[in-house]
Amino acid sequence: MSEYLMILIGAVFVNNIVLVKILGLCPFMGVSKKLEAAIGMGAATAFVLTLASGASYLIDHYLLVPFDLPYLSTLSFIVVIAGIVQFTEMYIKKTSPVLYQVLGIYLPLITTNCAVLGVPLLIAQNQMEYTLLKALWFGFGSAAGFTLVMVLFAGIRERLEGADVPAIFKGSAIAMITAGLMSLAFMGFAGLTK
Amino acid sequence: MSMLHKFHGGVHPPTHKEQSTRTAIATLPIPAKLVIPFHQHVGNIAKPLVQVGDYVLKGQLIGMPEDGISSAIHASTSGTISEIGMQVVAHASGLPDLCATLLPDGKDEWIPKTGMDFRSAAAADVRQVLRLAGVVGLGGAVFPSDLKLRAGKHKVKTLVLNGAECEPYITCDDMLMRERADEIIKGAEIMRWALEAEQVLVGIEDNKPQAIAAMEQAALASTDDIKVVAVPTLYPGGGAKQLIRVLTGIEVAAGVRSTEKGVQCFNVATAQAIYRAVQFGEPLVSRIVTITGNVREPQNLEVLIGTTVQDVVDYAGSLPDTDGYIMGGPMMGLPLPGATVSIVKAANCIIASSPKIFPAPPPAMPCIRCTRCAEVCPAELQPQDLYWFAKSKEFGKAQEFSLFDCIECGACSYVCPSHIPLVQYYRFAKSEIWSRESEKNSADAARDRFEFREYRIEREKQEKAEKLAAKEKAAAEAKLAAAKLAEAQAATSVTPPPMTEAQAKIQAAIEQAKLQAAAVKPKNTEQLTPQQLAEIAEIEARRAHIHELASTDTEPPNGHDKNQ
Amino acid sequence: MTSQELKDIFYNGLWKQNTGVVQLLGLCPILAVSSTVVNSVSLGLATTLVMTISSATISPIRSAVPNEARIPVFILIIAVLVTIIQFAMNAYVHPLYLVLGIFIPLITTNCIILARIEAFASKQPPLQSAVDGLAMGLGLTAVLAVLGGFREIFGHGTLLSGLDLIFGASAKSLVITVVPDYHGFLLAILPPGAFITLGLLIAAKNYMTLRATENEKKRVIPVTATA
Amino acid sequence: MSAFFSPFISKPDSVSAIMLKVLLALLPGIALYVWYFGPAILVSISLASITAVATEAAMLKLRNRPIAPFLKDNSALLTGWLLALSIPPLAPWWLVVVGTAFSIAIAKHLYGGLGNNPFNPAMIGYAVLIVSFPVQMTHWIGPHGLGEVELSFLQQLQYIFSSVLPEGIKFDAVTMATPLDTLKTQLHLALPVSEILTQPIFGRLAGHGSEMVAVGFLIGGLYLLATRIISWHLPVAYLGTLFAIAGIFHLVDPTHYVEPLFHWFSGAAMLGAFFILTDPISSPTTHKGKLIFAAGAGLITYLIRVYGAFPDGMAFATLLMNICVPLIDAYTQPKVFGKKEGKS
Amino acid sequence: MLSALLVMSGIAIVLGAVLGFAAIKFRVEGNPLVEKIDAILPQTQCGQCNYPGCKPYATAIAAGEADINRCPPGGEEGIQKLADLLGVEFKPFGGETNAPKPKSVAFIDENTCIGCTLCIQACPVDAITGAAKQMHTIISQECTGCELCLAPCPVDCISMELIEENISNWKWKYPVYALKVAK
Amino acid sequence: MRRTLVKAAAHTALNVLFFTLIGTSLLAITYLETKDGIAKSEQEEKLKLISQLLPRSSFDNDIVSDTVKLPADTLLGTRAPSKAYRARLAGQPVGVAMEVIAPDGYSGRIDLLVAVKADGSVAGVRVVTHKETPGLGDYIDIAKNDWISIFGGKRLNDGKDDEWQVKKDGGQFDYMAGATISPRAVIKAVHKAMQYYNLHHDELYANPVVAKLAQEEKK
Ligand SMILES: Cc1cc2nc3c(=O)[nH]c(=O)nc-3n(C[C@@H](O)[C@@H](O)[C@H](O)COP(=O)(O)O)c2cc1C
Ligand SMILES: Cc1cc2nc3c(=O)[nH]c(=O)nc-3n(C[C@H](O)[C@H](O)[C@H](O)COP(=O)(O)O)c2cc1C
Ligand SMILES: Cc1cc2nc3c(=O)[nH]c(=O)nc-3n(C[C@H](O)[C@H](O)[C@H](O)COP(=O)(O)O)c2cc1C
Ligand SMILES: Cc1cc2nc3c(=O)[nH]c(=O)nc-3n(C[C@H](O)[C@H](O)[C@H](O)CO)c2cc1C
Ligand code: SF4
Ligand code: SF4
Ligand code: SF4
Ligand code: SF4
Ligand code: FES
Repeated sequence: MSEYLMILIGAVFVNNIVLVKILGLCPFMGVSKKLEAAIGMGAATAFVLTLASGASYLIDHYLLVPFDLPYLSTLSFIVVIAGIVQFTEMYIKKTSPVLYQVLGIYLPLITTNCAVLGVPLLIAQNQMEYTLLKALWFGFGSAAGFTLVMVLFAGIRERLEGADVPAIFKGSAIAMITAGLMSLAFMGFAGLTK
Repeated sequence: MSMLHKFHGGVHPPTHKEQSTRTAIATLPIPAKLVIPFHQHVGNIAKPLVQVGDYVLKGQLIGMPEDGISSAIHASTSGTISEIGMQVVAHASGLPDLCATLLPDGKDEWIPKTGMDFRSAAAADVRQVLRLAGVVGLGGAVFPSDLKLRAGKHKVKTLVLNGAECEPYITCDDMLMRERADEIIKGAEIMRWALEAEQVLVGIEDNKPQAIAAMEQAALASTDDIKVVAVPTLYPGGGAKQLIRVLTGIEVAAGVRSTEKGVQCFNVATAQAIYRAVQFGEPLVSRIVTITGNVREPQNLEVLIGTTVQDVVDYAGSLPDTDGYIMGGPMMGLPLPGATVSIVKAANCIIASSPKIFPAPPPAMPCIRCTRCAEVCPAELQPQDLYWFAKSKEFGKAQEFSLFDCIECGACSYVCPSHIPLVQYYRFAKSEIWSRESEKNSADAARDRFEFREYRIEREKQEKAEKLAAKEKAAAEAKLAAAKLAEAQAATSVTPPPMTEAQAKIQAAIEQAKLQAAAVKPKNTEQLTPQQLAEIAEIEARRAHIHELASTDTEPPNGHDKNQ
Repeated sequence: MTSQELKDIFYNGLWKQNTGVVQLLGLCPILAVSSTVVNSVSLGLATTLVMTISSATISPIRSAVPNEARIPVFILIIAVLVTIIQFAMNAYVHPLYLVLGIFIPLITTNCIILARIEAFASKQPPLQSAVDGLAMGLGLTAVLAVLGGFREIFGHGTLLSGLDLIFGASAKSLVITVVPDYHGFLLAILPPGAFITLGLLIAAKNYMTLRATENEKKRVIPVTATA
Repeated sequence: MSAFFSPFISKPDSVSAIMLKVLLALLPGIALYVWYFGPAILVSISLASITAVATEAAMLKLRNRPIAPFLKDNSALLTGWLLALSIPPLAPWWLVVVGTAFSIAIAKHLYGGLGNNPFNPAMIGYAVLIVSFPVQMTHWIGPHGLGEVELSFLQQLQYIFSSVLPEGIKFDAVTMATPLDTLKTQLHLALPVSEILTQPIFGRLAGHGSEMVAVGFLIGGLYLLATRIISWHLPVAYLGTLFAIAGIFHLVDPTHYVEPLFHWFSGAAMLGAFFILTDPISSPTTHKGKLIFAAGAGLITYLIRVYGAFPDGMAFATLLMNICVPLIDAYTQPKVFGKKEGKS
Repeated sequence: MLSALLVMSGIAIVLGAVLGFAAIKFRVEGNPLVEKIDAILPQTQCGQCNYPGCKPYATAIAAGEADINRCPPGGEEGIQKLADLLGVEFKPFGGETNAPKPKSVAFIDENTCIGCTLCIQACPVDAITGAAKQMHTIISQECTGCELCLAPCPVDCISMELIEENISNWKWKYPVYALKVAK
Repeated sequence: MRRTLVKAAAHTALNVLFFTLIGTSLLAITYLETKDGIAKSEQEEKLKLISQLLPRSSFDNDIVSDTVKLPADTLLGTRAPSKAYRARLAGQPVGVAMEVIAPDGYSGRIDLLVAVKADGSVAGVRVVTHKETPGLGDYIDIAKNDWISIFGGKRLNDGKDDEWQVKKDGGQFDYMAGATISPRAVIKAVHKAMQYYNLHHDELYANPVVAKLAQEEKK
């Protein structure tokens, strides 16, 4: 039980995928101007990331390892991820136009979100330590960490709309610096899971 | 009496009321000139009934209430109308509005007045009398009182009389209550009767003991259930919603009418005006105005509507270092564009300002989010957030944070350590939002009309094509008999001769028209002649007809029927 | 392809539409591996290679791929290229391979690659696409190099450290110590430093653009006045 | 007319007066600091003040803003003082300068200066320093009578400005770990709390000397509460949460977890509760939001102190909660007049 | 090598099949974006965007064929709103697009008007009344200020008039808030 | 409907398949081409590390292949099996390099390579990976400081265990002020590894592995 808690705390806070591991930054910077959009993107990514962790764990465990093909990991993972994303997009578009309105434009971007490939690769690197459940849990934790910082970041950026930021820093420059200071704050979590 | 309730926040600015309560209410002599605006109430401007040169009697109707929310305007004394035109009025914009200038003849001769016994009349008749008497709220909102006296769907249980007068400097209600308490109480009886309310509560801030005593005395004489209640002195305790909250515990949200919660609120001066209008048939031609601040003798004056501020100030004795005039109190008042503007029904107080009384505020600093403003906001808003959004023109956000619940009381600006003109930002944001709203509405209307037009053109084309087809069919039938002739017929039907005829006429008219164009100045198309109006109506009717057709036979374009 | 076209593409990639400071794509490697110049440039060049080849490859086959399979197929091609480069680096510059670690396979999901393919290569002929990929990649490498330079100087007081990872131990002598006896401002090398430095870099680019447009205006006004 | 719009009157108060009162409120703590640890801290405070004001002026100039009114608002001074109080007094001069300049230039002015910064500038400065220069940031002077060697004020000055110690004295001998640090290190060595606390560095409640400094900040904090410059929500929620969590852990296992009062009076808890979390600009504005903010900070402080990598968690807790402020504010908006549920 | 091919083929076939299946099964028509864009456009219907009206321009934007900075009546604010909606960068007016003009309405000099009806046909929003051979007048509340009626008039009797500030359309101004050093 | 569905699915599938096959083939070919190179690089990397501890001249076997699996053991700090590399000169044991973990570093575990000479003295210690604070605890890394070389030649003296401590705690080892936790962890781990060496001396050198087998092991 406490092991799962540690995995979660580790993935969400201590080794936050965005602020500490520096993965998935493009959507983090790109889709955080509006809170609503950030929540949508976060949710969509969380969904795909969790699913991708599970799927690539299965591929790794039941195909690549038995057939001695670890060198195919990147290739097979990314293809599966792209497939999941594409499928999710089409499915949501059809079944829930409302949700699609919210997530629609972000879904294709998820394929090129480093975090979505990075987490399965990290899981594959630590193959020995993970069971399917733990892999899913780690994937979910990373996704939750992604969503969390994305939403918090969007909150700050919305507030910054009204701030008297110097002209040359308006927009992405100050956003980048804010992300840096957030990352600095997240260093405070260092050591919480040993 | 049940316990008093509290409202959130509030401030205690120094009151400065003692200055102007030292003498009894005096009457300002009839001035040499009155400038009477036709728009002194909320709602539609009154329609002028007089023309330049007309002689009018005191109390004569000179502005007729329009339909809907509107009120009447009267001559404040007898004399001659010397001008009707645009003049600068007491408005924040400093822009001119339609006014009648009246040169008094000094006789101050009333039109024949007929009072009525309201108890034997119908409530609707009493309201009509008030409407034509031009009685509007004198507490600041200048809303037509007859409309506020309509009982409506909800039963009004409590009538609240607002004698709080919470703004610093202002004492006109205080003095009125001291001197004419019985008239106020009688007015309250009329209002209670019209609204069929059960009880009347008069709320007076406890810094006016004399007024409370006088009102209690007068209330004793009434057969109605009228209670005078001393409420704590706390700005803005006189705001209708705050007073209702204090007296009854009921909170009336923004955008909700208090009658829906069974309460109606009137200013005490309004009550007195209602009494005089009903009992004596006297329209609202004067009011009590506090003149205070940087004047020699601060006091209260009974002033004819239309008197210029200069006349009032001169009477009280103007002082040299005066640098401006405020209409209303220092918290919510309006800086006047000059002393030439006239006293209107809303003018409860004129403060002559000087740098000593109202020193220039230090330059505004950024908001430090200290939340003092939130602590004093009677509407329980977060003024610092509203400011943040208004400042950066994020109007949607401002609205989300309940911008329109702000009553512009100014308490937040008063306490702000950064001296930010907060209320000003809210006013700015509100008026931007309103104008956007109306732009959006006209854009929507334009879209409807555009789409409808497309539809109409499409339809006309179709009809033409059908006709053409019919003709061609006929032609084809005739072809057997005379083929060549039929062809010619078909050809002419493609280009209808009237068009070519019209074009020819146009050519002919051009020369003459161009000559005219050079000579004539354009005039305002807004003021349409009856003939043009009829024409528009006719066109509209035609459109309506096509609309009907449209909605029956084909799928109508989006929302076009909103147009009608 | 005209030389003007060529110039435009390069101007676009290196400056106007620079992925790192304007488009804000491909940020993960930019921020994660830019702690030294050597790391930066190596990953930048690897990415450039992938971009150039993938743009050139995808441009001609674009029409053969059904829409719903577009992204999976494109990304597959990219992944193959990346993995090939990964093998090559692993075999020939192993120490560098170890340092760049997971960021080599992650070139696959480097947003800028797919973005350029979608935005440019899928609409242009192979040659132009390849050049565009090259230009964009070089733009990325440039940002990486500058960022790496600043972070290395601030963080360690050196430049070009880690050169030995590529050229063997003898290259250690090439390392430049910019500030001797430096305390090391660690923040610059840590993730927060990466974000903040890139933020400052973006601001610098904004400043230069602003200056350029202001100068432009100054230059234009007299012209119109005489005309 | 003196003002263009109503209201035409305002309460006589100003930002600079508020900030000045906060500076005054720091004085009891600083006085006790000097009493127990010597005057070196005054050097850092002066250094930080000068740097803060100079950076503020330079940034205002660069941003093309009026300099005088903003320099007079005292906020930069306050940032400088608070940062100086979080840095070991014997830290080299450049540490104070770098930290303060970073606070003011990056954490404050890049966001638009006073009133616009989402993060607490002083704590950003502290965080930057502790991750960049952990060695210098963890060597504190001990209170009088505890250290192996005590430097004279002149020697301290010399050390601060030139990093030169008198012949034969090692840096180790003049500094020591703070109480929190000592506790953590020794718990790591599996010593029981009761034994650790018998060492001379600990006093009645927490660290010898430093506990009294905390009392000084508490007194200043009470003054701020009394003058209504800060509201009770933040300190009460912060100290309350810290006390509650520490209490629970202590009750469950007193050999590994010190009692809650130790947490109150060590490290930056008191300073933070009354002076740092309360920074109006980077904390929430709603009452409920303040409670959530401070409770979260209390929890994080405790976790970092007990499980984390840093001896004290105050600064990071503040920054981490700063990140949440816009959302906390947005989701704790009080119901406005007339729109409360349950009331008609 | 063979195992690699087999494994990847397996993955590819499953994936391809699922996607192909989904593409047909979940196909949707129409583009709700156009409506959203159209709601932002000012509906002046002036054609300055080089499209015959606002809706066609909206359709073009949705299809990615037109830039967002081509509608002068919408002003910079309109561009900003479009940028927000579409998640793209703000783009100032420039190039061949006219800068926005202050709001005005058309005005027919009724003494000159010869009743040719040409302006009626030009007005996209039916804001002109009048029958053939009679003088025409403009319903100013309905006029969007598109200027399309100016060109067709053979006697040049239509002119544009600025909408002047009066008490009913007056707005509170942004408070003067001097943060910048006065130059 | 069914028909078109199946057809569409098949079409897409074939398309994807086509590109996959090409891609995978390319990849597989490259893999086969570079496989040996990669293996060689990896081996060299290992060898470089080990030879810092056991001079290359002191052994003549293929040390990277001559390994023995160490089961998880508290003395090694390991929870999963690790490896030991054995150096022999003319078939005679020269020394062994063990993969050891110090679990209680300041910020987590520190992976070490501890080399012991056949005579029971420390040949050398290297930190392979660690997460200690940069600038503070990272002096245990040879890249930052040569503190780690203080272990050279140290032996396990029976009965004098408390010498295996930092000076501050009464031991013989130097440390840097302000960061004692990291060296404590390293010293403790090396100390335990030495104990392990003494206990398992014979097993460590048993069964010399021929190069081929080592290849097997690698998987
Ligand atoms: C952000 C911040 C961090 C601090 N960190 C520590 C710390 O790590 N340990 C500690 O005991 N005191 C810390 N302090 C508190 C000291 O600044 C000071 O209040 C305390 O009295 C110093 O006493 P000492 O010399 O015994 O450490 C910190 C203060 C602040 C504001
Ligand atoms: C902040 C504020 C303060 C007010 N103060 C008073 C007041 O002191 N006395 C008063 O009669 N009306 C005051 N009003 C106006 C009342 O809200 C309300 O409009 C009035 O009492 C209604 O009566 P009337 O229609 O007779 O004017 C105030 C309004 C606001 C928004
Ligand atoms: C941010 C931070 C990071 C630290 N990192 C380490 C570290 O990596 N290794 C270490 O031994 N001590 C580290 N310490 C220091 C320990 O907290 C502790 O003070 C020190 O090990 C005790 O050493 P001393 O007994 O020489 O005072 C760190 C301290 C801080 C504040
Ligand atoms: C009660 C109070 C607490 C403050 N605390 C801090 C603080 O912790 N850190 C800081 O940099 N400034 C603090 N300030 C000063 C000021 O708010 C700060 O410089 C702004 O964040 C700069 O925009 C404080 C001010 C007040 C009134
Ligand atoms: S009182 Fe002024 S400074 Fe304080 S929060 Fe309100 S607006 Fe900001
Ligand atoms: S002016 Fe508006 S925001 Fe300010 S205190 Fe009054 S109601 Fe609240
Ligand atoms: S330019 Fe004219 S027609 Fe085009 S969108 Fe704007 S208002 Fe509509
Ligand atoms: S009247 Fe003229 S300017 Fe006005 S909407 Fe019609 S065509 Fe356009
Ligand atoms: S490079 Fe774009 S998300 Fe990582």
